[in-house]
Amino acid sequence: MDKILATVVVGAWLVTAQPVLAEIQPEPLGVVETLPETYPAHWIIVQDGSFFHMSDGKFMVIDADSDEPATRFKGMFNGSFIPQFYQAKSKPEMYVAETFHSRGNRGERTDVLTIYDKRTLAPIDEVIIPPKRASQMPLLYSLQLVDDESLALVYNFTPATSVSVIDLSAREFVGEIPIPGCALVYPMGGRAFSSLCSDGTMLTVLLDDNGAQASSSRTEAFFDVEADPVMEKAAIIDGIGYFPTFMGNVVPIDLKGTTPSVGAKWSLVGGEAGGWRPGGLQLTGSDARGHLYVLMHPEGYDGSHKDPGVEVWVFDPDARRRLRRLELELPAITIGLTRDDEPLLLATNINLEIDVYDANSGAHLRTIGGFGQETPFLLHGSH
Amino acid sequence: MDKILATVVVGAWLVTAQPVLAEIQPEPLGVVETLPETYPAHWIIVQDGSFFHMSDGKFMVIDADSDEPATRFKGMFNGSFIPQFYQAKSKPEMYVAETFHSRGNRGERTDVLTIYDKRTLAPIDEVIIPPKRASQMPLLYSLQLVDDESLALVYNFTPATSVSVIDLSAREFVGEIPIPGCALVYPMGGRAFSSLCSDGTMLTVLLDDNGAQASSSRTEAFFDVEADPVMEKAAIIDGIGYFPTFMGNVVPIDLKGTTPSVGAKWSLVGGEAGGWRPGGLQLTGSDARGHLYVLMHPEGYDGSHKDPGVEVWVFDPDARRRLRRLELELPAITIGLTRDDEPLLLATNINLEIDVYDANSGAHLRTIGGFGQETPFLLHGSH
Amino acid sequence: MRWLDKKMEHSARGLAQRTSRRGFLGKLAGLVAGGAATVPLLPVARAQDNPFPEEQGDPNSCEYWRYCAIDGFLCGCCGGSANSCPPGTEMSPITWIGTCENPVDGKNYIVSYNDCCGKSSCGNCLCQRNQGDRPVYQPRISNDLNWCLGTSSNIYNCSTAIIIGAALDT
Amino acid sequence: MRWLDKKMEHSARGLAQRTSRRGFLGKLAGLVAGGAATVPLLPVARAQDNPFPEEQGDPNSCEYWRYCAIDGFLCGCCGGSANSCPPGTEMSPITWIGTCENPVDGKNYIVSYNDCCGKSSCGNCLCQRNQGDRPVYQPRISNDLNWCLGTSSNIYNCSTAIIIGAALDT
Repeated sequence: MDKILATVVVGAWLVTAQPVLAEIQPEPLGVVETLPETYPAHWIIVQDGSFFHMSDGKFMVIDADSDEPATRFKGMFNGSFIPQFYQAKSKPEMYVAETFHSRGNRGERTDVLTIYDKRTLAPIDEVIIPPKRASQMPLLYSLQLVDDESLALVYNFTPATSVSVIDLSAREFVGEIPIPGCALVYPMGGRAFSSLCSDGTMLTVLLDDNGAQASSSRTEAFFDVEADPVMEKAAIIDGIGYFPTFMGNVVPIDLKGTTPSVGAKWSLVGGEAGGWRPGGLQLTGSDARGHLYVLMHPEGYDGSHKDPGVEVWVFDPDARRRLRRLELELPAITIGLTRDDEPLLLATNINLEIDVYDANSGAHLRTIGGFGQETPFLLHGSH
Repeated sequence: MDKILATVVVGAWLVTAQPVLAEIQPEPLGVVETLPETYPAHWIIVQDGSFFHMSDGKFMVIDADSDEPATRFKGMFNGSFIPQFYQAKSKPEMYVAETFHSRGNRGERTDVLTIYDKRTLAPIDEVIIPPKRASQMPLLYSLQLVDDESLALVYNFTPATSVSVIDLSAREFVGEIPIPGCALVYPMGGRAFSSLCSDGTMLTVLLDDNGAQASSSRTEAFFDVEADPVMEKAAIIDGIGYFPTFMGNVVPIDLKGTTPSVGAKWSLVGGEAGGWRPGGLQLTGSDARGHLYVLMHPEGYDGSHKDPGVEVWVFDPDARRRLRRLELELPAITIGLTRDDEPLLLATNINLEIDVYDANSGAHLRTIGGFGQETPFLLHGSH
Repeated sequence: MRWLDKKMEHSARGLAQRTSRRGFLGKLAGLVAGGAATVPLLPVARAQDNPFPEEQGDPNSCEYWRYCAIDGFLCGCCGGSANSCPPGTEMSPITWIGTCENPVDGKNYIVSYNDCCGKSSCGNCLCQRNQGDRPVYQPRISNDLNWCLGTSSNIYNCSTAIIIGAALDT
Repeated sequence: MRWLDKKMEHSARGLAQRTSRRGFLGKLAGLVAGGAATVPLLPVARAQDNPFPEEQGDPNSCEYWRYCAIDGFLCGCCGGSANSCPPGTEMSPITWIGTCENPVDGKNYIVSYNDCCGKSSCGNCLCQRNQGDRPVYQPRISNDLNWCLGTSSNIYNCSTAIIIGAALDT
């Protein structure tokens, strides 16, 4: 359609254009590239919050194996006002929870869950949700899918906290679940989610067939919000959430069922001297082997929990054992990993470029910058 | 209202906040600064097109006399998708013609003329206009006011060209005037405007009391679109538009009445060797004395008409005489001047900072950068 | 954008030393603090009969004592001040709170970091410090949240630091 | 933003010499061109029986012959190519036209700079060259216009350079 129209109209222009044309085969007009349904394992999705232009955030698909600045950029899609992002594993869809105002930075607010096709990077549908979406620095557990990716859950903060439930097959908002005193959405087995609460407990909500609340439960308090609060920036490995704490411990919580089971806290630091603590924006990750990656910095203090990390420590979480320490070329604020068996460790460094490492050897492979990135807050391995 | 609400609600928070409060006088909440109705003569308005985030353009009010990075920034307001801007002289209002889409970068398009109060930098009203506003690099003559600033005229390009007429007292769109083969809006005396046409003529449209077309006329062709086209980036001094040409001439056109009178072309370069030509984004300006400023570069060639200039030449346009040459610290893409008798010459340099010069002596006074500017395409002296 | 880049280089140096006491965005803001430091540090002392505490330092520097738990653009660099919003913005009625020590009197004060809303990011004097900051499940002391709530627009422009009380038992 | 800054420094040098043959945005893009030049210049020659002209050079460099009158982000650096749009964008049906000389055969060709639309600025390989460019009163040869017209969104992402004919009498 476009191509036909294009040819016609350009033809019309050329009637009046100088100089006139000789007969050669014109190149086709209207060609638009597409991407594979399953991305190569080392393609990554860079989530740029565009902190200086929040209404124009970007997600950029980048080939992290490539050293060619031009061709490693595979495409982009937008996300408005520090959006939340989720990449489906069971279908070629990506979800962006975003906020618009009718006049850009003013006017009526509309929140939507936008559904993208991974092959075209084009929005294929949207679901309008209550204009309550949490507006905050990007966190993985602000938008999650549960029940075999049939339900999307969006965390709301007004400052009353709740969760919007979206039926993805029906493409409709089906309800809002209040979670007073609690925050965020951690996916559970089945139609359930959990949230972290200010009293040191975890709230779990079980949803009925209509996406309304069937029941809810609370764990005992399992952390001290004053002495050693858990961080919300967990890594979930085989259904077990690993929650680092400010003081360098980790709390494993089994989320596989419909009620969480809190395991015993263990130390990431062990006997290591130097005041090492976890810190950063997204400071945990995991690989296909089920290893846990944590961004660490020395000389921790009250307030260092978002400081850049200078090493990534890799753990076998079952054995509660540190496997290796990866020293970073530059301090990093965020890490991510690719999904394969020879994973890349991705790190947003303090120049806001992406450092790419061999996650096994720790070797620094390349630095990816200059692709229009501004504030790449989160790094997602692709599916 | 806000202040009351603020106090109340913060109070509520503090009930649960640790540690508890001792009795001191809290600072007031909800205070918002305001600006004078008439800005000091050396305050400027920097029009940042935000070329990398076009939907989030900014206009920044800056004290160009100040060397204090923090306090010279007086405030900002937004403009969406390479907006057009006009600052009223007869009332404390500013106008922004801008474009929105219902979903940021997609969805239904809405164009509006937003009316700002200079004292609050807040929008006081908007007029929805046809979604045809010319989307192009910022040009001064895309939005103009005529008839004692009672009518606003917005240039449209779809690619059919027309002008939207807005009645500013009624705050309503009153009609659209087609200007086939012509472009832009040059204000005439009374309820009239002119446009430059691709055949080398100027079209003039006289508006009736309802803002509809009463009559129109065309000048003879006064420039050769191939050999020496006029630039659209004119300076209007006392009702006379000075249009530079690609080859370094200038065509004066008297716009004071309701039909333009084209004067004799004269040379900006005279006998000067070196291939000097006018060039840049906004390459002309004027001061209160009625002197004409033109941004110039040497070694001109086909395509250099937007290259940065390395000197600003100042002319007495009545005497057709060059008064001085001002050498710039850094090449510049855009110039502007303040309104007073000791004017500042403002120049957006090729680092996209603002160089401030004494327009009389040419002395470089300071460089203003680091105020969040990204692509400051136009520089406006304030009123 | 040049200034941000400079700040990044600055932050890289600062981080390499691993001695800073500020977060990465704060480090980015370091250069602006430096820039503003070309402004002599003006004592902001007040008369004794005035109920407000005495202060000193540069209110447009990220190092200023009030900003111990701030995260955002300092409104003093955006057309407002440490305790007022820039023209045309709207101050959020509720926000997060920090407890900061005033070096002049050694006392701790409760600082309310009310955001100014309705225009896009000011872009100046980006500053992040996280003393006492906690995750978003403790919102009243979490600086990761955009507090442009209860305002006509959700859009964030800059952050103030308003003293609303003195802290006891510190 | 770092890369833009580098390009600015680059442009400053380039301009100081006053010898460049490209506009200021093009100069900004110089460094990206330089970056892409780490890519070896791949001949894009085609079989003789092919009606397309032979070409050589780096299609992602601002210096590439097709870009003699372009102004914008090169789609080849944005997920598209010199003659295709990035995923999820829409190519504008009408646009501006340049006449560029192909150094391989010394012939002039008509190049259609169709914009790709519907996503915000790609941000990569910003390139401006103004050979034959004219003011907006001659729109078909003016690169100051956003040609995302007749598309579902007006928003500009990047620009292509599509050969639609050979120019006679040049």
